[in-house]
Amino acid sequence: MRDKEPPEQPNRPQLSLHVPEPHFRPGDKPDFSRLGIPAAGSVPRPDIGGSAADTAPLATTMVRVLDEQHNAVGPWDPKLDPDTLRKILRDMVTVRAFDDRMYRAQRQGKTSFYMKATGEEAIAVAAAAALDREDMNFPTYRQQGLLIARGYPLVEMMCQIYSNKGDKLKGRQLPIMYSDKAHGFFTISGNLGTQFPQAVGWAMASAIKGDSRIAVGWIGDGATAEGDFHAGMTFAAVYNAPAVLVVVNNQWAISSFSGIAGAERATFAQRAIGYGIPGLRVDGNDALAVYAAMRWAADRARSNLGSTLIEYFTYRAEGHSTSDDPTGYRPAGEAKAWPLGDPVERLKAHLVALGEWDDERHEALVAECDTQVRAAQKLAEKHGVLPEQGKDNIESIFDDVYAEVPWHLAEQRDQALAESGDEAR
Amino acid sequence: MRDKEPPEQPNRPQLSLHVPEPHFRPGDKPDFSRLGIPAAGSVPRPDIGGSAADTAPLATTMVRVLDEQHNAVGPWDPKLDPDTLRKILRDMVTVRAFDDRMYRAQRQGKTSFYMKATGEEAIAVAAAAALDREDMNFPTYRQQGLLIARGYPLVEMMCQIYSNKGDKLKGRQLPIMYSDKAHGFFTISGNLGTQFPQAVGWAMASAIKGDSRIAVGWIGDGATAEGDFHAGMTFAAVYNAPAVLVVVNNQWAISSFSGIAGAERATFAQRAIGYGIPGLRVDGNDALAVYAAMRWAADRARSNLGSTLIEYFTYRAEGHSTSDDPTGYRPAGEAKAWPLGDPVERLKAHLVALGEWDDERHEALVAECDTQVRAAQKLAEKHGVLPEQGKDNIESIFDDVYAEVPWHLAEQRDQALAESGDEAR
Amino acid sequence: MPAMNMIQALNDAHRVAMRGDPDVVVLGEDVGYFGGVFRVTEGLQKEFGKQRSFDSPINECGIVAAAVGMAAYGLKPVVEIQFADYIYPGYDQIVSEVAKIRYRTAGEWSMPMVIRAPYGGGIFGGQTHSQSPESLFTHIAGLKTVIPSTPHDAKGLLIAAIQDPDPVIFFEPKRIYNGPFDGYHDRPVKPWAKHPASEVFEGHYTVPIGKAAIVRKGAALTVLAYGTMVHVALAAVEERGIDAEVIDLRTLVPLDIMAIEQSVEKTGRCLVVHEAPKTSGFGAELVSLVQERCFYHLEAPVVRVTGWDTPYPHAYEWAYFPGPKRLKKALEKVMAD
Amino acid sequence: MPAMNMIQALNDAHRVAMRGDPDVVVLGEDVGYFGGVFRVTEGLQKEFGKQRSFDSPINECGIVAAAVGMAAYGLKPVVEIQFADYIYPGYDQIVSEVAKIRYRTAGEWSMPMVIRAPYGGGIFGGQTHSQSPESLFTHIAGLKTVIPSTPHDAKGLLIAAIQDPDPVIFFEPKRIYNGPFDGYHDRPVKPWAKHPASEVFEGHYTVPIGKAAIVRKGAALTVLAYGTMVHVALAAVEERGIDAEVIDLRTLVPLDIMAIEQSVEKTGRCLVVHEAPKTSGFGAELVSLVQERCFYHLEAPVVRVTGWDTPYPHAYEWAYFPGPKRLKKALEKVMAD
Ligand SMILES: Cc1ncc(C[n+]2csc(CCOP(=O)(O)OP(=O)(O)O)c2C)c(N)n1
Ligand SMILES: Cc1ncc(C[n+]2csc(CCOP(=O)(O)OP(=O)(O)O)c2C)c(N)n1
Ligand SMILES: [Mg+2]
Ligand SMILES: [Mg+2]
Repeated sequence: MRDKEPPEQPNRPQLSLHVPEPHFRPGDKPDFSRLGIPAAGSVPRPDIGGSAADTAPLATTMVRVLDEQHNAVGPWDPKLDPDTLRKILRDMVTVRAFDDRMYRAQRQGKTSFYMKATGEEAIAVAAAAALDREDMNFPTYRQQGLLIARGYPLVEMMCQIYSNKGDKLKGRQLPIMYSDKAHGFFTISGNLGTQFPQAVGWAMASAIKGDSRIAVGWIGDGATAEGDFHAGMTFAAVYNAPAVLVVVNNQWAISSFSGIAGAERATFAQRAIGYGIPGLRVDGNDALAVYAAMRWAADRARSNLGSTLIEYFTYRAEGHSTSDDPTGYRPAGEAKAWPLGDPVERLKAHLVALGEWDDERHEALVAECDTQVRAAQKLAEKHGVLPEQGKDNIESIFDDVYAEVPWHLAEQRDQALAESGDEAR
Repeated sequence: MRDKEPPEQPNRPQLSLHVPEPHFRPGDKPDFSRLGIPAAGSVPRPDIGGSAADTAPLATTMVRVLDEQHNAVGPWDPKLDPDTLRKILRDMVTVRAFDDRMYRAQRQGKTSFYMKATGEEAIAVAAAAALDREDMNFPTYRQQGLLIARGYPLVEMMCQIYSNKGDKLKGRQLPIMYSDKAHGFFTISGNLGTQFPQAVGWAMASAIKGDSRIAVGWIGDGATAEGDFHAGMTFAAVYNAPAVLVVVNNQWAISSFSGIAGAERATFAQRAIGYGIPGLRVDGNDALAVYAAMRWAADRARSNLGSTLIEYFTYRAEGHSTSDDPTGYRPAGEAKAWPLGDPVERLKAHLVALGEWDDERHEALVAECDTQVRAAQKLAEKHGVLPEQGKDNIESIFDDVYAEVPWHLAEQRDQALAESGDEAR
Repeated sequence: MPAMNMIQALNDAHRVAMRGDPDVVVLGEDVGYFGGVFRVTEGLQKEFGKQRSFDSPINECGIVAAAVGMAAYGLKPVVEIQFADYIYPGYDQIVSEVAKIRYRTAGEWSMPMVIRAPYGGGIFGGQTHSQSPESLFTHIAGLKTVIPSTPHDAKGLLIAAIQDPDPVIFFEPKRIYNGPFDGYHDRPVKPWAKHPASEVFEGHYTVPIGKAAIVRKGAALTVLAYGTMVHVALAAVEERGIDAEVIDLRTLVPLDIMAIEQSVEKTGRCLVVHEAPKTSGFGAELVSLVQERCFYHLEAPVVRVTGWDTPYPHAYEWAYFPGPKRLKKALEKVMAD
Repeated sequence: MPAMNMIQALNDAHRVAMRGDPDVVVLGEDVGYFGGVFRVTEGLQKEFGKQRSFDSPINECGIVAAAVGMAAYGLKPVVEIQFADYIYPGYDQIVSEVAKIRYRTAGEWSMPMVIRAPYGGGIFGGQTHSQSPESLFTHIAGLKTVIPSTPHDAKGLLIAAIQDPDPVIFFEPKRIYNGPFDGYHDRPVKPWAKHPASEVFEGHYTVPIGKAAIVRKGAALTVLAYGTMVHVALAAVEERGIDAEVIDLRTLVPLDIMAIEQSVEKTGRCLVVHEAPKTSGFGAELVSLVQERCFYHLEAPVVRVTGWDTPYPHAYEWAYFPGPKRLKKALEKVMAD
């Protein structure tokens, strides 16, 4: 036990615990002017052959390409052709339409859970555009954009969300915990952070085999606090692994803001410098900046120059999940006040500024994506929705625990079948 | 399964895995000229009120006070009076004599295990001198110098090493896993790294209570790879905890060198900057530099300015433990070649240069410490050595699992007593 | 006496403990301003301030390690692990440190702390919001493991756990946070208000750690259960009209062996029930103790009713959960043998 | 046929597996240039190069996570955890990832890997070099748990584990690395050379996972053991001159239930032996299975002989370790009842 009275030390100041507090709570008027966002194009683009130290300045500022007039400016401009830009725009709009429909589906009781990526669509979508099709992602639950950008069927995603007959995961996983090897998308874990060092392990394997494919490890700002983050960074640094490590900093975990993950004292990109790994801090709502940074890091990794950590700075515009109501811990209007804007609107405005897009075409695109999502939903629901599931194929519960069903699971399977009153095999 | 043949990508370079390798292996001639050690006194001493960024330059160089002529120079000179210097010297000599005797005791079969701190004596000893007596340490197994500097009885330490009747830990812990609350020394864990975030928790508690005591968390270079290191750094950064976090970089884990912990790409002090915590890299064989850095960090913490990470750069001159023979993985002569010298010799030479010491007095001191250690050993061995232990007080095995002995342990205790054929209670 | 659900009762237990002892502090993910994802710590920061109830980084290792340091200092930390499924990153700190520090220091340091975590299934939480990992803690000497099944016990046991000189793993059956559950998922949820055990004394009281509760007296067989399964078992017993004695263990370690022995010696038959997978679940320890200590009273083998030896399959929740059907079959078996 | 100790046999198993399959890679603390603190991986880096056998940072979470990524890529990682006592920082990756990935992806991804760790006491290693944590893994669906007791089995089981499509936790009884141990710590150590099971076939062979070995035929009672305790049990049985049937389980999950049932149905009596603490140890599962499946054949309660429910006390190693005295007392009890 502590001697209840701390020792008398007259000339010692009393210590006190600092507990980080977000700038605004419900009722406050959000004001992001403190952010000091650098002008687009103002940040240099170092050579990929350089050292971590070369990127130190980039870890505290922000790589931005789209300026206030919606033009792409500066050394980070990836100079993408209009078709590529339109493809990115379409994928972002699809993600938003998909999120919207599936959120409603959950509210309608068709499934148990859903998580949107609203306001963060540029990150997964533009990153996917910058990667090779064969590169492997170790995502979190907010990178549905990777699957959509790589053309994974929406119906497949929805069947997983409904845990229905069409779900290739056999109804075993929580909604949105997708997995698809063919689309370079590793199975999402419910346990935060685990995928981050796994990505480094995959990259190490690729290097061991003399392959040319790289791995991308994704993690949220809150989850960077987990030990897995340190494991991933340490292994990446030690073995110079061909990986891109991405922190999606949407400034919120569930109810706790990024200050509770250490963001009051340093950016997440700065963590990288401490490991001797280059770190880039990037405007995550600027699709061109997202693309350019991922391309820079991917080229480094593929050239056997090692890992890069990218912090995509964005804002989680909606609740953490369908189980969360953010008005309980932050101002309702905060999303509106967010200065880096809406990634869809910003890319749209850029295409318009290029003379490659206009409002009618955009409305048509939005309508088209919405129709496409609704059509997929109809198809998916043909396979059923969650409340009806779990009644047949009971025996499937016991498959895939091991490659073969051992005796004790076989016995339990028979018991379960007897219970379900369906002896039929 | 992976498509056994990686996809054909003609214009892609083949990746390969980098596995760090120490500069010298058995048979090589060690040469440390690459180190580029800065001159003593050449490194600035920032104000403790400054930011982590202010210390960034200090994280890649080395704070050194004792110059080639054995004078204390530069802004980090703590200007200690001769008596304090002689006390530090005496404690270092005592640690060395103690290690020497206990190492032999293990070799003589009097105990199961021992770990020396040869070449690292300045670190724990001078750090202890810079701390308040009430500050709490969360040490590793190589900080016996903390106990000796704070006057913990050598006999107590030896009784623990012998797990004998005099061992206050009742023979339950591996040798050298000391614990003593009264001397501000938290129980050493066999599991690496665990104590590091615990120190931060203790510091948080001190802050919560408006106390003025600070905590010091110790960890080795190899163990910085553990997730606990990240937990400690993250909590320290988030809550601005009044803690000093120390990495003792003796360049070796067991057989693996610090490159396997990431030291090829960044110093351990640099890790701190990535968290927004000041980081100092310090010549760990320079007792004055060790003292000055700890004093600077302790003053910061006590002034509620938060945590500091100190990397004490040193060299593990002997084997990892009595179970290890380093000639299996590094050149036999490497310790001799180590350019930062012997911390005892360096402090001795400084005192001599000050005209406060000479060879006769030093020889007398060495003899005196040796006599003191031998006398303590005699006393300790009166309580027995390990091979004779574990035969009586069998019932004590079942104490302290819980505050009170529950029924199932009481039953097992009776069983154990019956077994040992000693029903006597 | 106010009627409370389990969340309110646990919240009240925190307040009583924190009012009574300035050394009690609460930390965990989202427990501060927001009051926890299940709202168990709601309002604590408002009443006791940010220095005594605050959010932690998402690092279960760090949460437990911080608690170790705080307990070493002399505080009594109460930490929340958001779901039992997320306790594993803190497992080393719990097993190697929290559980062993009193022992390895011969009592020089102790680790009074409570590690709370909602556990168990029945909420469509899928593989990582449904687990019952209690036997991974009952195997660890130095830990006490407590699992309440009613608001009254939840408050009394949590206060007892906070006052306990040793570390307590406190698993909360989240399926019954808001109301008891008889295992019929398709029936409307009953609120706690209708249940006698929702009557929670005001202020300070404790339910002793290490004492089971006989929630139904009977002579035909003994049912050993805890958490949500207490209510499922009671319902099944009533339905089958068997004169079973149902024991709510409430504490798994140290176990109330007397209550178990007395009952089984009377009934000669025993059923052991839990949600966790069967192999090496806590039921295995219960079966072993009963057959070791009551062998000559047993008229039939002790039977285990448990979850399957698979991860928790989202859509198949009700084929996985040990519900009325599984229980009734088992009751018949034990009685028939 | 060369006589090998267990370390040599395990080293040989690595070589055979690595020669036969270029996708087998080895990583862990000190396993590369130095060849491991117990020298099990000695010379692998020399023969197979640094890309296939290398040191890892001291981070068990990272070691397992890297193995997960490598297995996802298509490699077959064999990782060494330096002591079983240090596996806990990797526990989340093992329980939440390694064990569940095949299941949660319906077989799209699998996790062929071996996680090796020396375990058990008898070497004066104190609290953190003596633990037997097997039951913390047998409870986890998706993992196989294997424990050899001889050089011959160690090589055959390790090759089988490396070839297995599923993750295998492979615990090595370090007390018998260099020679069998009858439990008499004060007698000189016998080398393996004198033991028939030190005869190890050259080249490739496997010992099937999931099959136990009857190491002593008998009719009076059945002794279930694994690892070091197989040898301690055999010695005690011989000393007591009891006609016991001694079964070396070799694999804990999936268990060879047939071998156990057949033996107990024959003998009607059963003794379960392990070094791990009693409460919720794997012995509890064994006792439960035996009484569930052989109840009407049992003439006496199944008895457990185990370590105590305390941490492993350094100086009291031989009062903690379940040695000859504890075994003989238990043998007498089972036969007397
Ligand atoms: C190991 C673990 N601890 C806690 C949780 C509960 N949890 C799920 S999401 C979440 C917040 C994560 O925030 P962040 O990493 O920023 O990702 P975001 O949701 O913002 O994309 C928490 C605490 C978990 N899933 N796993
Ligand atoms: C969690 C854990 N993993 C592995 C070990 C085994 N081990 C003991 S000491 C050691 C090396 C530690 O090196 P370092 O941290 O540099 O400390 P040093 O011995 O050099 O002081 C290792 C790997 C351990 N004790 N705990
Ligand atoms: Mg976030
Ligand atoms: Mg070291």
